[in-house]
Amino acid sequence: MKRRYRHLSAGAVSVALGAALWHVVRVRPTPSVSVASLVADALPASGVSHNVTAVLLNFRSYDTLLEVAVLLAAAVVALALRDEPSARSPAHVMYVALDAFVWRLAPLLVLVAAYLLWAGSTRPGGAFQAGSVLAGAAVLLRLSGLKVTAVDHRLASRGAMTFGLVMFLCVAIGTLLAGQALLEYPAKWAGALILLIEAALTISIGVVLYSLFDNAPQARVSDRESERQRER
Amino acid sequence: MSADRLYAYVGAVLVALALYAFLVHTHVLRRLLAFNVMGGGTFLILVGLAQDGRGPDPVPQALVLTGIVVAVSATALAIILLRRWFATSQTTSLPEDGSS
Amino acid sequence: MNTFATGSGWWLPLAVLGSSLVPALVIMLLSEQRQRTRTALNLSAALIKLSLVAYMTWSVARGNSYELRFGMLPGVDFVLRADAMAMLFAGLSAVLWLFTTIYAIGYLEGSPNRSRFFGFFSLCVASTMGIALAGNLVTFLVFYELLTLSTYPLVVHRGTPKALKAGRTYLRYTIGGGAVLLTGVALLSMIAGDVSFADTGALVNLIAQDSALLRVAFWLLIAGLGVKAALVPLHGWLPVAMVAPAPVSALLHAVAVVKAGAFGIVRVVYNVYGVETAQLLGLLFPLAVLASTTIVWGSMRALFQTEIKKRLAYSTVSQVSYIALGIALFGPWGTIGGLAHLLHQGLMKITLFFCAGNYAETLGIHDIDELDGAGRRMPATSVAFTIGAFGMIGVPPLAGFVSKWYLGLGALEAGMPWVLGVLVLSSLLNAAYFLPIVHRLWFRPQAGPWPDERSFGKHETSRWLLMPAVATAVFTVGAGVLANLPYSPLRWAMLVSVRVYTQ
Amino acid sequence: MIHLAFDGLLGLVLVATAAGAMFSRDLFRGVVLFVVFGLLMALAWTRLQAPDLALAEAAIGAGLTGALLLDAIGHLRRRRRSEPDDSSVSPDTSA
Amino acid sequence: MSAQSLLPWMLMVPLSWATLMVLLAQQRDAITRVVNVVGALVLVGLSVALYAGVAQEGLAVHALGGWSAPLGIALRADGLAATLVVLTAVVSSACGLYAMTSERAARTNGKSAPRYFWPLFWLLITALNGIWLAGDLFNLYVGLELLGLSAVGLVALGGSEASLSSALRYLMAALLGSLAYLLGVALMYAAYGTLALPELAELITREPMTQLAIALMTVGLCLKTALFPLHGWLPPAHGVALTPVSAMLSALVVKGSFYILFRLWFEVAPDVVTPLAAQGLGILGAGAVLWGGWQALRESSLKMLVAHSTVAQLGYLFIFFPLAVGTGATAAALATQGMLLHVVAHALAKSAMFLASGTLIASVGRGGVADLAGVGRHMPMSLFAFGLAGVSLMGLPPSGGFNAKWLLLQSALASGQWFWLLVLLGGGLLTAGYVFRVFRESFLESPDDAGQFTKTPRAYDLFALTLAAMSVALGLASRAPLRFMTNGLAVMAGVQ
Repeated sequence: MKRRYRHLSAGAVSVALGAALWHVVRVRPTPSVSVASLVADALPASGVSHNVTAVLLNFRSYDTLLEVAVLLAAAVVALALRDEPSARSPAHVMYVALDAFVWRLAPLLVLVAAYLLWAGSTRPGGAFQAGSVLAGAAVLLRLSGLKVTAVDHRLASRGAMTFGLVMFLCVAIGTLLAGQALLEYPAKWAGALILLIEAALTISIGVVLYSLFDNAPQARVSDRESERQRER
Repeated sequence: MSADRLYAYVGAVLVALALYAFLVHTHVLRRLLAFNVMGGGTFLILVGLAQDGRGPDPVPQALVLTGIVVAVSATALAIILLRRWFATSQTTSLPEDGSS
Repeated sequence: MNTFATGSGWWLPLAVLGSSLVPALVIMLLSEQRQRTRTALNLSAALIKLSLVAYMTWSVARGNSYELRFGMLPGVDFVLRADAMAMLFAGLSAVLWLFTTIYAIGYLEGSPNRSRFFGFFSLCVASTMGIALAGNLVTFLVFYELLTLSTYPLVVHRGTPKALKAGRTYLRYTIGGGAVLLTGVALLSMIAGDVSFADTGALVNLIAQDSALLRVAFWLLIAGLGVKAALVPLHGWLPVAMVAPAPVSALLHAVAVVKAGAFGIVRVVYNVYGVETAQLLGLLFPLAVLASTTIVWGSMRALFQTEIKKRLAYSTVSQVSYIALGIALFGPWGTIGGLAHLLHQGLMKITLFFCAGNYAETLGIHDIDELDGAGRRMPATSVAFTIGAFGMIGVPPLAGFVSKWYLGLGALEAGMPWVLGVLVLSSLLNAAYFLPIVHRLWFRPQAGPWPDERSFGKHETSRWLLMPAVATAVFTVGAGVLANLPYSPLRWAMLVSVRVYTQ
Repeated sequence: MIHLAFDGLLGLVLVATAAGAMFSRDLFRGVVLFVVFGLLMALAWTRLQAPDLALAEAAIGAGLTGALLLDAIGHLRRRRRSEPDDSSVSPDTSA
Repeated sequence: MSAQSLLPWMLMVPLSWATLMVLLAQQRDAITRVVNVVGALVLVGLSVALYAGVAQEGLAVHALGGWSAPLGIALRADGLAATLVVLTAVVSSACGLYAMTSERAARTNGKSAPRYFWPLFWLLITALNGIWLAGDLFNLYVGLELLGLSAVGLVALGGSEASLSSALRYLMAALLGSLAYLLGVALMYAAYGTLALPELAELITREPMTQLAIALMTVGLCLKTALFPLHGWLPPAHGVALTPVSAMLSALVVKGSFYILFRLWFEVAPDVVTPLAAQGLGILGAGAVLWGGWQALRESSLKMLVAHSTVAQLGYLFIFFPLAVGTGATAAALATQGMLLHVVAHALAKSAMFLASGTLIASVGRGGVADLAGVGRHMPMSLFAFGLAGVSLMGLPPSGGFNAKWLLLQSALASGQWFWLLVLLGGGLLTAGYVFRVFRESFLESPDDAGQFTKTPRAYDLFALTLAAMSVALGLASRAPLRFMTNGLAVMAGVQ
């Protein structure tokens, strides 16, 4: 009875939302402001020639800074909830079939990542795409049973995770100390600084995204129980 | 009708469908699927409507890129919590909220 | 009017408040073992306060007034002001606090949680001072609620299930009353803005357009205040709260809680509405009826109590309403009677409670029928008790007689002769429930050993316990015999009553 | 016209895979469909002239999220002792 | 430094400290402690400087990257934002110091403290300051997500089964809420082509897409603010988290989404929202006040009781809407003042109450209200802090809570809406009921309880008492902070 009620009310809410959305998409007003044209006008001064990258790392770079912080928050929680080494089960053997394929694919993916990073300033691509490809390569290696370095509590791991943010912050605070607005790059250096940030972000995003996969708890139920008993 | 507008409609349908799924499922993974679909629909609406009749707009595209990264962070966080919780509780469905 | 306003002497009301607020905080932080420090703090604070209040009273009598004012929230000022009416209550509190402190130090010797007790005890007096000195309704409300909060830990002090249950009842009444009072104050503020207390009231200009709302606000205020003043049918908490330690009961009944309610009614009638405005709105007659009902009802119930403190409690219900009655009698005589009784009742009732506490602490006596022959064992205490009881009955020349005399005059002046009947009936009932106790004390032989006797050497009881009771008994006699001296309660009430009537 | 027809079809397939992903009885199949949905989204982004998003969606939306979900399912499946299958909802509407 | 140049530091400082704390996570206690204390001092100092700067110069705007809105993003600080920045610094510093003390106590007892608390702690502050100072709709979305994720992470750090399931529930609600908000952002961008709040405020008109956008954002934000009946996630999350985390969640985090809601309704879209919708929010708020209070009365665990109290107290914030939308200028101004004061007073009082409860529980060793018997004698200071905080929550004078309630009452009377008066009073009585329930248990004297209480660090009480005393002191001097907070708000335009 309760379930039916739940389904009915959920259905009603969803249908209402769908209808409302449908309606406003149909009668949408035309906005008077066009930020797109502002972007086009300011693009030459941004230090990059690809407009999406310009928005991400220059015009709205502050959004990106906070976004990196969001990623870091997730990574930190993952690290905090990571299994103790003793409780971790050995690497999977489930997807061994992928093995041969992966061995060839992984180096290729690293190359792709490098390309995407470099491409970002002039055409589609950039730190996020590059970083996620990097992470994807690591995940594939891991799934194929290979021992990829764990992203654990070591300083090296934490350093790699925060590398991008540290670089980003250095630039940000540097601009402030130079008397500029936050993340207001000097015109001459804009391109270089953006590339610097992106390169650092690529590594960190790759490491963080992989860590989110790698640090997902593996512990067996029985392990956890024995662990708890040990604690007592 | 432009392609942009069409994808906005698709986004609207996806959002509605995913909202229903989110509300009726209790299994956390299913809710995460619904969350990601809903995100996709929202992104389609954001880009589709903004570009409708005005050509490509880098601003919403950049926003969606941010949104995608945020979504994967949230999904990963949820999965980690779920797996840790599952290890002790043996369930994957959340206790009833009484709210949703 | 955002910053400190008004001329010199603004710090005096603040100092009076601080003289118990600061010790309250210090005492609470003191460790339980620092008994000497605590006692020294308590007594010196009480003495400092007494001298400050004495100075201010003297100065106010010469026509000065002190005011402290600052912006508390938009549209509302925090005002402390020492006017004649304020000093009436402040003086009473300062005097009785000194005695109660002495008494409490003796009473609680060796019992646990004394830091907490004396901390809240001081906070309670700070609230009382705040109530006395509040210069507008909102400030009054602030301290009125603070009083509720600071008395709760005192009521439940013993921590027994019975005490906690009494505390719960106490809270139900007072917090509920507080909410009603808040509504009334809020309503009045909406009608009239930030209402400062003025000698002849502040609302006379509003009678024409807002009379209905003014009436509603009045009864909300009276209902809120009536809880603490124990007006029937809002008196239920008072007898239950008897489980508290004796000094707390004394404080509750004579100075702090019931008096705060009564004083609030005084403020509302005289300084918010103005007694003439209240008369015009037809508010006084119902108030007189309410007060009379309470007087008779309380006395009737007292008659049937077998516990000493319970009987005293119902007696309080009855006696405090003399104050409300006096206020409701339009005309200076009634005012004088009511205000004088505010002071007289405090002196007499605190004497009675001190004595009741002495019987309980020294001999373990709680019930009336255990008192047989106690006069011989504890003569000084029993003399004090007898004075208090006779005062309550209204035997001349004691304090109670003076109040009743002026109340009677007021009743005639206000054209309500039936009130005389109430007074006579009440006095008869007073006699009926007090005389048997006095009889047992002096004229019945001791029946068996005392329930739980403690020895204090050659003294009948601890000096800390005896001295306050005797002192307040002396005051009770003095207030009656020397009623015409300057600064006597009666003269002060006369001083105030001159100011609250325009003609 | 051909473009619009393609877009329309892609839209339908998107909705269908999404529904399949969310409502299929079998969670594993749901996640596989979700990966398909992600790839189709990437296609949609190219149609919306957003190649950056296409790349990101393919790598993150479909790739990483898919991997995370699949791994989680594998984990939960293997660890669960008695499987009270969570076949909670509605008919299977996969494409 | 001018207020304008201070603005970005309010984010850079906590974000840098978050990064630093990730890097220092394995370091010895002493080092992290020193770094954290320095961070808290810097944060408080800068916040106060910002407050002073805004008080002197008025609205401060910082165009990030040197690009003015709508192309770029701006940080904006008016009196309200500056006040909240200070509030955040003060409350989180107290909670942080409390956490430090408890870490130290745990180490001395040979127990381990949760790792990675500090990065999340500083990220939470980053998110909060980001939200108070934001001038852009989408930026607010990222801020909300950062807030949600770090808050969920902090809840999960408890590590117990209960804290994990609560964190998951919290996360689900937070995700759904921010998606609804994001959908609204998408529609707003489609309708106006900009995301900058001041531009939107000028352009906005009442048409279907805007109305749907506002409605979606409102629902999403209400879910994140745990408005009844969407509050189910809050009590478990706030109730099971580590004590300082609970305090920050109840005091600050839920206010983040409410703050956005307020800005949206009264700064961006005052002509789009309707009195009917406001009445709806008010009724739900009333439901929260009564239901939350009732749940708190029946709750058997102390921290859960305090968490239910948060649900009830958040209800008061929503009673503000019907008093301020579609009523006269005076009523709206009074209601705004009351609501803002309540935000501040509740933040101080509730954090104090959580800290005090945590100390009591640490002393007793169990978390039930009934387990408190006899604690009154052993933990008088904690109980006193709890009581002071309770005074403000009950709305008894003198306290910030009373002043807030007074202003709301005046607004209800001025707008002739008597119904809300009853809710406000009833809520106060319920609050008194559950606060004194705790006292009743604590004052109970049992004969043989001397040995069962653990000694707790004295510093615990200091933090709780400080916060509680501030919430009370606010009651004596509300006028100046209120004038500062409301300065320049559109809803006050008719009065000042």
